[in-house]
Amino acid sequence: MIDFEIPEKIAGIRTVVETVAVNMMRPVSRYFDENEHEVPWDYVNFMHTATKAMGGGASMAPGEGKKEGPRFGFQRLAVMVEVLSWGDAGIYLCTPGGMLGSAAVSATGTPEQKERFLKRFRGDTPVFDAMCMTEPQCGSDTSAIRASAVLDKEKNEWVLNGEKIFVTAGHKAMLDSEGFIVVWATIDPSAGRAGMRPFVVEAKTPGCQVSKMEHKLGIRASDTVSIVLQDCRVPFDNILGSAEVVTDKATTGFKGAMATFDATRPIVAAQAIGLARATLELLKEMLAAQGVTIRYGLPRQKMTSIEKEVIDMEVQLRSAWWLVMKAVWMMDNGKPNSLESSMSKVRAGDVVNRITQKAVEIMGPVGYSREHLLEKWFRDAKISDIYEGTGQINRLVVARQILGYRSSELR
Amino acid sequence: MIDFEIPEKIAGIRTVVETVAVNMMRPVSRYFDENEHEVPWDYVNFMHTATKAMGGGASMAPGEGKKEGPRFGFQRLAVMVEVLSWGDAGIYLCTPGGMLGSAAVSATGTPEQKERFLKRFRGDTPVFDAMCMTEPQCGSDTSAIRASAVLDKEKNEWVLNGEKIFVTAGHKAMLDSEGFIVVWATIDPSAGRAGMRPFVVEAKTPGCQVSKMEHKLGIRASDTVSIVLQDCRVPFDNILGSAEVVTDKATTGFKGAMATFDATRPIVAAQAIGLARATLELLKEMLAAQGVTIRYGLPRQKMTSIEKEVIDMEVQLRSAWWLVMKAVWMMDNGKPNSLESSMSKVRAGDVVNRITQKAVEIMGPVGYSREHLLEKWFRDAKISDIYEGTGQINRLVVARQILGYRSSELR
Amino acid sequence: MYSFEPSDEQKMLIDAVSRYASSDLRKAAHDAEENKELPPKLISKGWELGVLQASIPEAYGGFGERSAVTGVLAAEEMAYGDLAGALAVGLPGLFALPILLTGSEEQKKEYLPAIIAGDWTPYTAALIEASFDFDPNDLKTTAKAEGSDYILEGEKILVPFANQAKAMIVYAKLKKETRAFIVPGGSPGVKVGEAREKYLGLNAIPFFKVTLEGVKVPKTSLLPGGFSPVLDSSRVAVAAMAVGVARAAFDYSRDYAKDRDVFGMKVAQKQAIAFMLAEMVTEIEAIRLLVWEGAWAIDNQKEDAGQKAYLALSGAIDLAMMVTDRAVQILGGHGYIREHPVELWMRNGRGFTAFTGLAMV
Amino acid sequence: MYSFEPSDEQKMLIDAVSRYASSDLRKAAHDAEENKELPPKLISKGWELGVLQASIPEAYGGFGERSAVTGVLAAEEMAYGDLAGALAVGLPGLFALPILLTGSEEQKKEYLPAIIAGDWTPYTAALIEASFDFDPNDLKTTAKAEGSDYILEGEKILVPFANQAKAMIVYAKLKKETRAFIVPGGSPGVKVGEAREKYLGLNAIPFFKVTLEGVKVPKTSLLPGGFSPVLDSSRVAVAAMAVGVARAAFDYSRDYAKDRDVFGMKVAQKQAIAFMLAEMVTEIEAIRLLVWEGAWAIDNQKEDAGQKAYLALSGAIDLAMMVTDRAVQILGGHGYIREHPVELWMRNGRGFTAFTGLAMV
Repeated sequence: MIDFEIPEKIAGIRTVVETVAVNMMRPVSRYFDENEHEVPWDYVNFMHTATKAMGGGASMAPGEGKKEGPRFGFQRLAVMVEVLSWGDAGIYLCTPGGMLGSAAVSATGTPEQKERFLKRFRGDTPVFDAMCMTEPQCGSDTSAIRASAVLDKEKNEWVLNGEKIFVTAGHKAMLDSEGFIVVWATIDPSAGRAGMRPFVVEAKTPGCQVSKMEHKLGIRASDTVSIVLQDCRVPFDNILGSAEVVTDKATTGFKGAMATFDATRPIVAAQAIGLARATLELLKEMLAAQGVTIRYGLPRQKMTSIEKEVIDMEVQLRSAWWLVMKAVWMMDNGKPNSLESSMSKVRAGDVVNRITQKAVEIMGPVGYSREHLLEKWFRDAKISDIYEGTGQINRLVVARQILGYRSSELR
Repeated sequence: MIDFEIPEKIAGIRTVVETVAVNMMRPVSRYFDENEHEVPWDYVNFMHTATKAMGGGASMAPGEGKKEGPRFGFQRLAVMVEVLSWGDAGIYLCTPGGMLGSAAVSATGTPEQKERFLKRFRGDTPVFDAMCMTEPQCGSDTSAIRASAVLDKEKNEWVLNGEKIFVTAGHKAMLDSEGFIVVWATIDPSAGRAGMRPFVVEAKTPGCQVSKMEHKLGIRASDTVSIVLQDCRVPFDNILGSAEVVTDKATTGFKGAMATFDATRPIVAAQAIGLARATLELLKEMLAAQGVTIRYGLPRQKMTSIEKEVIDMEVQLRSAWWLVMKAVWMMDNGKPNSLESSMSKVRAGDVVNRITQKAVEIMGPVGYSREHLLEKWFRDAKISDIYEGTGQINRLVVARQILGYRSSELR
Repeated sequence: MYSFEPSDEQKMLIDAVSRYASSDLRKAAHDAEENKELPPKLISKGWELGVLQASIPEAYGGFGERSAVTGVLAAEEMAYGDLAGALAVGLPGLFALPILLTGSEEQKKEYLPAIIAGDWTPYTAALIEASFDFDPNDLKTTAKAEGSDYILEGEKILVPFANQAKAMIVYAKLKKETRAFIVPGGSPGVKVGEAREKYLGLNAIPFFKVTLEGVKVPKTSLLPGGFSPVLDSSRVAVAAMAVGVARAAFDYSRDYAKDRDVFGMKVAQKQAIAFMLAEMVTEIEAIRLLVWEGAWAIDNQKEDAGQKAYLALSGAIDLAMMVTDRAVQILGGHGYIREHPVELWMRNGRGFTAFTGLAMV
Repeated sequence: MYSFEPSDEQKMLIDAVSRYASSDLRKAAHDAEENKELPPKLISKGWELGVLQASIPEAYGGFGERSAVTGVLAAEEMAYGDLAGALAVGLPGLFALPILLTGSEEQKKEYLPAIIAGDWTPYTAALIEASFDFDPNDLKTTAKAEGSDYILEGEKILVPFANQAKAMIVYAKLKKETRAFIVPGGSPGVKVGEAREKYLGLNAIPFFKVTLEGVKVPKTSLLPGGFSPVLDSSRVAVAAMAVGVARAAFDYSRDYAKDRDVFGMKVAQKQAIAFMLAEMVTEIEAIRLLVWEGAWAIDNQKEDAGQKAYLALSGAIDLAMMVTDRAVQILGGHGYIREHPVELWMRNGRGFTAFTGLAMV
């Protein structure tokens, strides 16, 4: 039965999160944009407490939430993320309590591992995690990963070596909290994707260091770091998944990564939507303040060019949002959603950039000024079409799905 | 010295051609659209006489024109084609006196061949020619051509076999006049492009027959046919180019085709521009009749959505036109223009479709009606992004040029 | 509670419609367009699926409740087969649904059972007028009260089957508002154009210009309800059909690209083509959800149902043009010849700016 | 007679500018943006190329004739190196060129030689105002005649180097028309904002808000000529710079794509990327010709020069956004970090809607 009514449970939480966005994020948006790399601790601590009270709701691994059954988990998460990103896309990325790293853990870890690695998010202090996939020589091409994991049978430890870049929140995970990172490394360089496995490296592990913090176009409140692994030793059990995966030559490892993407891409898409909605709302407010209101229901021939632009924006925004909600709804209902997941990412990435770019243009010199947030959102937006798979990578995923091609058939 | 002033010589001829477009094409546009495959003989005969008087000016091989030096030939041709296509894109394609076939002859033929095959265009009755490249199993992929040419050493004749489709004006060339077609066939199926050679097959040659006439979306005044070659024998000297090309294993043959494209693509682009200009002009007239005039110089924020659309159209149209003129100007001045030639085709193909599609939309139910020509031009336009290399093929050519890639490096 | 899955009943209906549309309608589409006629038997068969009947309550001879969501699901499937066929099969709805939604009890009792009971019968509606900026909320056709009658004056175009219609709904401006009037076939002053109108697409449907010269109708012929429920319904219906046409074009061009060889591989293996297809399917899926939302808002009497329906159509208009244009492009020269259906879909696809009023759910 | 090739003199100038812009300006751009300052030496070196000087006749201390075509050729090359640098180097032109184009003989004699003679000196102009729909032909800043003076009232933004300017041209509305007034630095009533303005891009340039409160200037400070030659000149200048920025972004992302490996080949070997690049270069070439045409129309006093200049800028605005956005996309994560220049070009690229008045040729 087709239904577009937001579930009451979620509606309630949405209202709560909205007050956070309005009161704890918007007022400091500009400050944390202009003071790159400074951590918004007030927001972090508040969210930690609140999230604990709500039972880990903001976690990227809603399935793990105690009070939450799987039926609403991802839908609720998407709604919350959309609102937080509406508040501030950069500060949102500083939300403690489990992000992409724990998503990987809950998607590919054993019950024991989930317990061991995820319980920290329910502790007294805010904890962060991060995902380490990209390397200097490989962008979207995960099969080119060179980071290696060698098993030291005597000590029954994995020895990790390599360099990872573009690690979101890596600094907070490894230096600002007792968090962890999930490192994708190969146990068999000759095997390509088949050799890839996810390893958990906890904060303060010797041989693992944050080597660089990036200066970015936008989302400056969020740290993006490089991480160097030098003979970094982790216990055997830190390889995610059951022991068999170690010897298993199938692409289980990478399938794990993919499964993670199915869960995370709609969430990243939800971020984009929140930012796009914020932009459209502010644009309409600023225009209304100038006496420009949008008339609905007219034929295009009777519209002003601004009305045409704004109505296009609304079409793009709403339709993209429903793609996101469908993808997470499928996730919650155990339906395979790789196609929908990537479609929502493709569309949201396009939409948020079109909307923020147009909004700055429509407001002319005012839109271009840093006195307003439109220009910041223009900068924040671009990352949505880049991380968690660029628009091109996600188009490739969509295309393979609709054409029934393996990656060897459509490169 | 940069100069955008139309040369006087060309301006004069342009005015003449304009009267033809206005008086002999526009009035019968709808008739020949609704009576597919009927030949506009009045136009054909008039153009033949006029063209003769002007010394073969409308020919696709302006270099061959007696009175014309090479310095203006292609520029003049582009201007004339733009105006004729402004008159009617379908009827224009019925212009006698040499089209793509003679373009190939003059690009790759020997002086003797040029004289032998092209002089007919200066005779008393209108004559047509056509280019046969595409085959049922191969679209843009000219290397997949299967039509074969085998040399019968005893009789010193070429024996051609194969089927060609999408032959523009093939019916007029082979059945309605003493014309010829240029058939691209391979003398060495194992050699791919290297084996391809252009052969002239004259009207009434046994073994060559028009097997099918297509019913099309637009340009219905122009015939598009399939041609079947069954043991079709042509004299040895009908292979275009010097005798060596027969044995030469380099890709001379195909280079010939490419050289032809460099010359013809901007001309096909000029067709697109003429159609686009006609559409934009009619759109503005129809709007003006409704009291809607376009104000220039306003910031976008003060425009109506129609003004925004129309101004975008003008930008697209003018800029595309200058790409065309630059490409033919380079041709006339002996500068290599493969890049510019394909760029002009890419851009013109996009522009004419955007403009015709928008124009129909802007005029609402009126634009959708067959009482006006907008809907016809919407149909005529689409071919511009398909023949003489689809938009995709031309993008590929452009990309290879700017990236310095061979076709093996960028497929 | 969010759900993006039709009910089992709806799935059954979709399947039935889909079987008819993708086989019967699709097979007949090319000849119907070229010969400018849909076989009556074909229309009747579609009518017997009972899409309209199922949305009319038993009290008026139907066997269900009207649901805009069910309606758009069916409309999309019908149009997937062939747009002209979809509009023809749904024709009686142009008359019946406005009465069901905004008519008086008497009007419902008088007309609905008659329409529903028998075989497909041409009842039509006249909304569209010949102006480039046609606005259903600002009609040039007028209605004036005169004693116990209304006098209708104006000119309509794109009136389907006007030449055979038993009766039609005429929309006219009454006191600044668009209102609907029931006008029996052959009423004095109603002039149906001699010749059929000719358009870029939809040549299988007989469209006529209808001139109203001092047409006198009794006050009882005015539908008491306002126009917006009708407009909203038509907007989501037309939008759903645009999605259906886009889906047809996408499927066809995808299959072609998978089947066709170029440069030693399949056309679809070229990133440029594969990405086109990926964007087409993404846009289709996105706009379809927007249409569903609009229909859902109508069924749930949401305040902003009208705005949602409007946005859905706005998105669907661009979707249909973009996807059908690309489908022709992917087929290349083959897309340009009338042997393949994509050129027809492109012609139909461009028309959705003008089709409001030609379908209802 | 058509020709799309610069003269040999122009080629020499382009080469000189290109050497400076693509090495000096380009190398300094990143730090200039981050530290919010362009090294004075760098600006002087650009000034000494003599682009402005060459467009002022000897009678006024220059050594050439003003040519809009030559101007746009130079402007594109300058902006190819760095937009902020290009605007800074060209700053004195904002003051000198309006006087040259529309000033009186006295005004030319009084100001031009002084500006041209020496080293780069900050003379500026104040056109832009803080409204979303800013329209240079409909200013809010006003000029009123009062005895032998004009009184200027209003507020300007985006005034470059206003804090150091020896003098500025202030544009104000006089009898419904935009007119230019010469206002010496530090004239009473001219308030330059305390803090520099902050924008999405161009942080290397000190922009200030300038408030005009009852600023009294003698009637002789009004430039007798009308505004349109100035506006047309600025539009093609800004458009040319947009093309320059786009070209820079295209070249950089093309080289990156050719150099970078992905899935066992170069990024540029992916059709999706290669096609993006093909469209970028095609658009750049097309709009550049439109800019040339606009400048050519100005030099040849064509009636529609103003319209051509307007269309050129309209196209250039979209070009710069499209190309810089794609350049960032092609670099992916690397495009998002400030080590690579593409993110700066994208920020600058979005501004061309607002830059009219910041450059002249």
